[in-house]
Amino acid sequence: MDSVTIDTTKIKPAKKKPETALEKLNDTGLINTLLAAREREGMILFSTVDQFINWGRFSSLWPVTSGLACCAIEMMAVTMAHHDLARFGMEAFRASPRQADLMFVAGTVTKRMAPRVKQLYEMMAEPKWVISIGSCANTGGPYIESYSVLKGVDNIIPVDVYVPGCPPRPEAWLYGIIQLREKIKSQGYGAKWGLNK
Amino acid sequence: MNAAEELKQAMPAAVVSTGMLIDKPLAIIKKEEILKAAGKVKEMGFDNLSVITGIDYRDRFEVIYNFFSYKKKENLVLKVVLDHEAPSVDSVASIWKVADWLERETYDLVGIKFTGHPNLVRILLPDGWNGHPLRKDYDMETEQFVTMGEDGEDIVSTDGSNLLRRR
Amino acid sequence: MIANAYELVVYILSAIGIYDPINGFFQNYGMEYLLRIIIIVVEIVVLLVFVLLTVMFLSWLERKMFAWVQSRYGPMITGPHGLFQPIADGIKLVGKEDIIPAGADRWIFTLAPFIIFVPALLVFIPLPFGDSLIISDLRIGLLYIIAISALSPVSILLAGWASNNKYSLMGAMRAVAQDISYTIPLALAAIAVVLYVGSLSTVDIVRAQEGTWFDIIPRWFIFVQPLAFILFLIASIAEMGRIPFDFQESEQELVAGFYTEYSGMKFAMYFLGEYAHMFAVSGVIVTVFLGGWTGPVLPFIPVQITSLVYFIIKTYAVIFFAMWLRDTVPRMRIDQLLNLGWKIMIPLALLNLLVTSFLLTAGVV
Amino acid sequence: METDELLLNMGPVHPATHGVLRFKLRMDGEIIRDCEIVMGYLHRGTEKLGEMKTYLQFIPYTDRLDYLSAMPNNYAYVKAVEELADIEVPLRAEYIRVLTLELNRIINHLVFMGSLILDLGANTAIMWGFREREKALQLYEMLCGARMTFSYMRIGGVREDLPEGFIPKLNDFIKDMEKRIVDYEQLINGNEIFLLRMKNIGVINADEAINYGMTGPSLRGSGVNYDIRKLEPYSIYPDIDFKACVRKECDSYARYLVRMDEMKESLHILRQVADTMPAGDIITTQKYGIAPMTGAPSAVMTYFPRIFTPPVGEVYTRTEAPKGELGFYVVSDGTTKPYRVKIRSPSFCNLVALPKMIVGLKIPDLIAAFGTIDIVLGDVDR
Amino acid sequence: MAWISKNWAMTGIMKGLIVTLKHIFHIGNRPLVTVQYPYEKMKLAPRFRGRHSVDQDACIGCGICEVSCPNGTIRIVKYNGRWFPEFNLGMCLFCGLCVDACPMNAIKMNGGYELANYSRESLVYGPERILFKKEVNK
Repeated sequence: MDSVTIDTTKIKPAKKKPETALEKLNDTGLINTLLAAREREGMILFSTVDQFINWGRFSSLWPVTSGLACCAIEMMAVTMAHHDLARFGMEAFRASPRQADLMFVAGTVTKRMAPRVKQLYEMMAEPKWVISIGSCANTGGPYIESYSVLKGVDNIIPVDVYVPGCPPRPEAWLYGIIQLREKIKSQGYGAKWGLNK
Repeated sequence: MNAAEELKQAMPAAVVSTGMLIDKPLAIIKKEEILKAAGKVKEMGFDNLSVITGIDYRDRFEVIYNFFSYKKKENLVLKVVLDHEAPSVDSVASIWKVADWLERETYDLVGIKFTGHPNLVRILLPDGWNGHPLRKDYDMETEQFVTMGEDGEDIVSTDGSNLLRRR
Repeated sequence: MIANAYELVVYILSAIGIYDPINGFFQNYGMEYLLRIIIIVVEIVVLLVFVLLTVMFLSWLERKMFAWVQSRYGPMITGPHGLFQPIADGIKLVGKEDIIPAGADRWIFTLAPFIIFVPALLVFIPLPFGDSLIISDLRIGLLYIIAISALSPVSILLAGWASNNKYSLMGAMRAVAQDISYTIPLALAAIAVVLYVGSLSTVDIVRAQEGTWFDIIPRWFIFVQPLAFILFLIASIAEMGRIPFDFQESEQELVAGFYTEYSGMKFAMYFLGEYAHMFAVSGVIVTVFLGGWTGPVLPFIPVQITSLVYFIIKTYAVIFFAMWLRDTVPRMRIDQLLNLGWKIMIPLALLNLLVTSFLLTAGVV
Repeated sequence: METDELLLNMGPVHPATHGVLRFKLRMDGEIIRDCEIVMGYLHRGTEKLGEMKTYLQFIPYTDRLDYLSAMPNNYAYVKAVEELADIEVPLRAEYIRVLTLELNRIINHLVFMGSLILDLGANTAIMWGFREREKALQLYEMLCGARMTFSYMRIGGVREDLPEGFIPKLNDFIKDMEKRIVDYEQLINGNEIFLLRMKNIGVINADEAINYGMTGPSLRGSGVNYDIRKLEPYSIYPDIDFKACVRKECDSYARYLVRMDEMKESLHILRQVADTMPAGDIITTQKYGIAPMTGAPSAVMTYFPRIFTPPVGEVYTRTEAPKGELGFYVVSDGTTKPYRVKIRSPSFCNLVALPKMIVGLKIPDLIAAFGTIDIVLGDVDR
Repeated sequence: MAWISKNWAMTGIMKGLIVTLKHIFHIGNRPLVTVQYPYEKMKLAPRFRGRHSVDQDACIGCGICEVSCPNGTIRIVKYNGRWFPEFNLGMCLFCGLCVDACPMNAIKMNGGYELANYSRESLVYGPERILFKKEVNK
């Protein structure tokens, strides 16, 4: 009886999907990013360029300075010494939306503020991302029964990552940012411009 | 003798009754006399107007003025009772500058008109908002949306189609 | 005596014995100028790369310094200690959408960033990085530098005007007023040195600072002209547009000042121009007052290398000071700044000039 | 020379407006001729929600009014309800309350200092301010499990007792803080550019300030010696040694200095409270309605019923919040929900005086003066 | 400009420069304080109010938490034949009133704060994600 031999060298170990925040973050370094490009299907060159550009994008997300309410204070706390958003290269808060890539919707979006938030989002240059922070921005939260509060910011602008909390503590915030980095990593070049679809 | 009774002695025609609001002297003033009474109160040394607010009691409105005197360290509360149909009362913005905004806020949220106010427009809600939210009969069901006009002014409508995103 | 970088290259090439064959090859075709052009182009490319790398490093250093003052780390995750951060920023900015606002003047709006970027590079031409490490030793070097850096208000005004935004316009107006009122004390303070040296050439100015007094104090002009140095330093920081004089941007007042409407690559050009300008101005301060490339001569190491090292150390010291100052002080108000410029610095600079010329005429120094 | 007036809109999204406030400025060049304040971009209808929630459920909403100093908001509300229902609070609970209130005053003033200096263009002070704030927040997290929105006060007491090791940590914080304040003062107080920006800017004299309804540190910067903790003592403040910090200069710098002094004064209070913390209950044992459950899991549940109905009546209570006089006007109709809650917020009334302060000055002065009256938009718009 | 004649030495700025310099070189107990999340994590207080978890055995599905919640975050749903609360963390206030109100002391708020996700629906934490079983040590 012939025994079936299995060539163990040909079996690729299944790449473990990163789960904890630390694994996700380690997975988004420049070297890791370029290595991961090999595993992507399609043309090696283009997917490498994709990965390289994505690496640039998620490594330098510049947020726009727009605090709305309570969560804006935690936004300041994230930037400050103890948590230090600058480690991700994100301390360059741009006051002008033209130069920003990322919008934190940090706080209650009232009916009166909603068109301004929408306008601010539209003023930002592509590619752009939105993180909705806190219960108020996610769903209306504490003020869901109020007459003057919008029930979730995703009613007016597309949201990439939701961070629950009221307000979320800075680590939760940083975790939200790591989630966004994960998301950008998996995007192809031009996905934000609709070229790939 | 507390400040409310002092006021009653000085202006017996204006004060309907006096009492206490927990620990603060309270005087109920006739609606027409509020401006005069306020002037008198200021003369009595009540230099700080803490708060103006209106309360909807379904059959009547009450407007409440809270005063504090930094010199005498005393409190005084004035109350005016208004009818429910067309509540209006004289403005005291000429005496206390802070009353300007407090009255605008009361107008905005409770819907009490202050005659003689220099600039009685809405302060917290946008112009054109339908109804006064702190009234008991305010319609909480219909949602009102705000959009922006050409010059950045607010336009209120119940139709949010150009603001809301289709999902 | 090697005068500039071209001659240095020629010297090195002949030392290893390949200059004559190459030159001969070009001479056969009667195109000696072609070799000259090639060498100069290589020089310029090297300079450009050097400036770009410096700019990247400076933007990283600035963020790190800023962080250290504030008890935090600064960029850490992008590369070792965040060193790749500027690269990532660059990649991202190149890929950003380029927005031209609807009400903007398209041509001027597009042109303005180039007008700030090109002068920031041109300033480096007469700047001596080291002994004989200079692109061209212009005889009017200092004048050229001051004149070229005075071009930046033009760009800022164009940008502010073309953006069709009130904040941009106000930022531009402020920047122009500030630049004009601070170029004058800058020039006047420099003239005192020029009188002392008797030449506008940057190389001559550095050479005049060689040597020491009593074998210990270097003969730098900071000790000869302390008042001029302080005036020049303040005026330079104002020229760089950094806190406490950063009115062109002044985030808390004017959102982002004159480049409020710029995005993507055009914004990156302002970004690069700003840091290149900062490096250039620091280099000029070092050249004029801090002895340029001079320093103790070490054995066995070519003087070109040691001088380059000295120059860079000194320049970074000045940059360190500018960053350190930025971390410490708040911003002045624009009218206070103009008062300071016109009512205090210009009279002081004139007085300094008067005293210097009097002493020189009397032959005291 | 005849020049056109420039209309400039600052906000609602602008780096220096501390949130979503909008200034409509009529400018003559760089000089402000007229300033109109447009607000309401954060109007969340808290007062209406107060009528829809029970007395207990409204406590988390008070956190979100002035989110920089949530504890005084909590306290002002529960104090109003306690006065309305005539509830005695145990001594230990009062001590814990004062401890948290004063800690919150420090936090508030740290953020004030930082954001003021940030508005003036220097970035370092805010980082240092938040560095110490973070330490205080860790204390709060030990105490009540949240960083900003504490919802710690309960009607008749506090939610939880001090955890183990809280007082030593607090003492560490006080010691550390004293050193840091010296750093701040070295960095800021003598800085010539800072003085240039702050002195004789935003001047408002005492009579005007009172007439415009300013309260709290902003008023004390105008030389009015007044502090509700002194004038109408509440809680355990009569037993504590402290003084109201007053400055006479009436300008932005005076208002800044008052707050810096208050921080030191709060540290002084904190030290006294920590040293003399009595033992006892943390929530009132007065019965209201139903009998306490036996073997209930938490102290709050044991002593205080969920359904709380104060008697019919109305009350106005004022307290000294870090930003000024914070008053709650609560009307009860004898049901489980308040009939009307009116919030007299300090920021709203302090803001009235801003146009008066800055007409004739320039935009940077507007920002400096605006920074020194220390408002929070959640408190203005409610 | 009387100001400059009084302050020509700029002592205040010098003092400020010295303080910042001390910070740059960490002189005198002025260390870097950053906690590098996620490489290192701050120690959470035991009382920290994060994600809810419900004791599987203790919960009786009475609905008192639903009533006591200020804004209707909690819904009682059926799961494995029993009634359990379901938390919509997208709108939760994290105020802790449900913890206080629970008669069986079944609701806990643990230190889970890493909750960020890509969609609004995923923020609804049903019984399958919040239930836990108390381990009995024998």
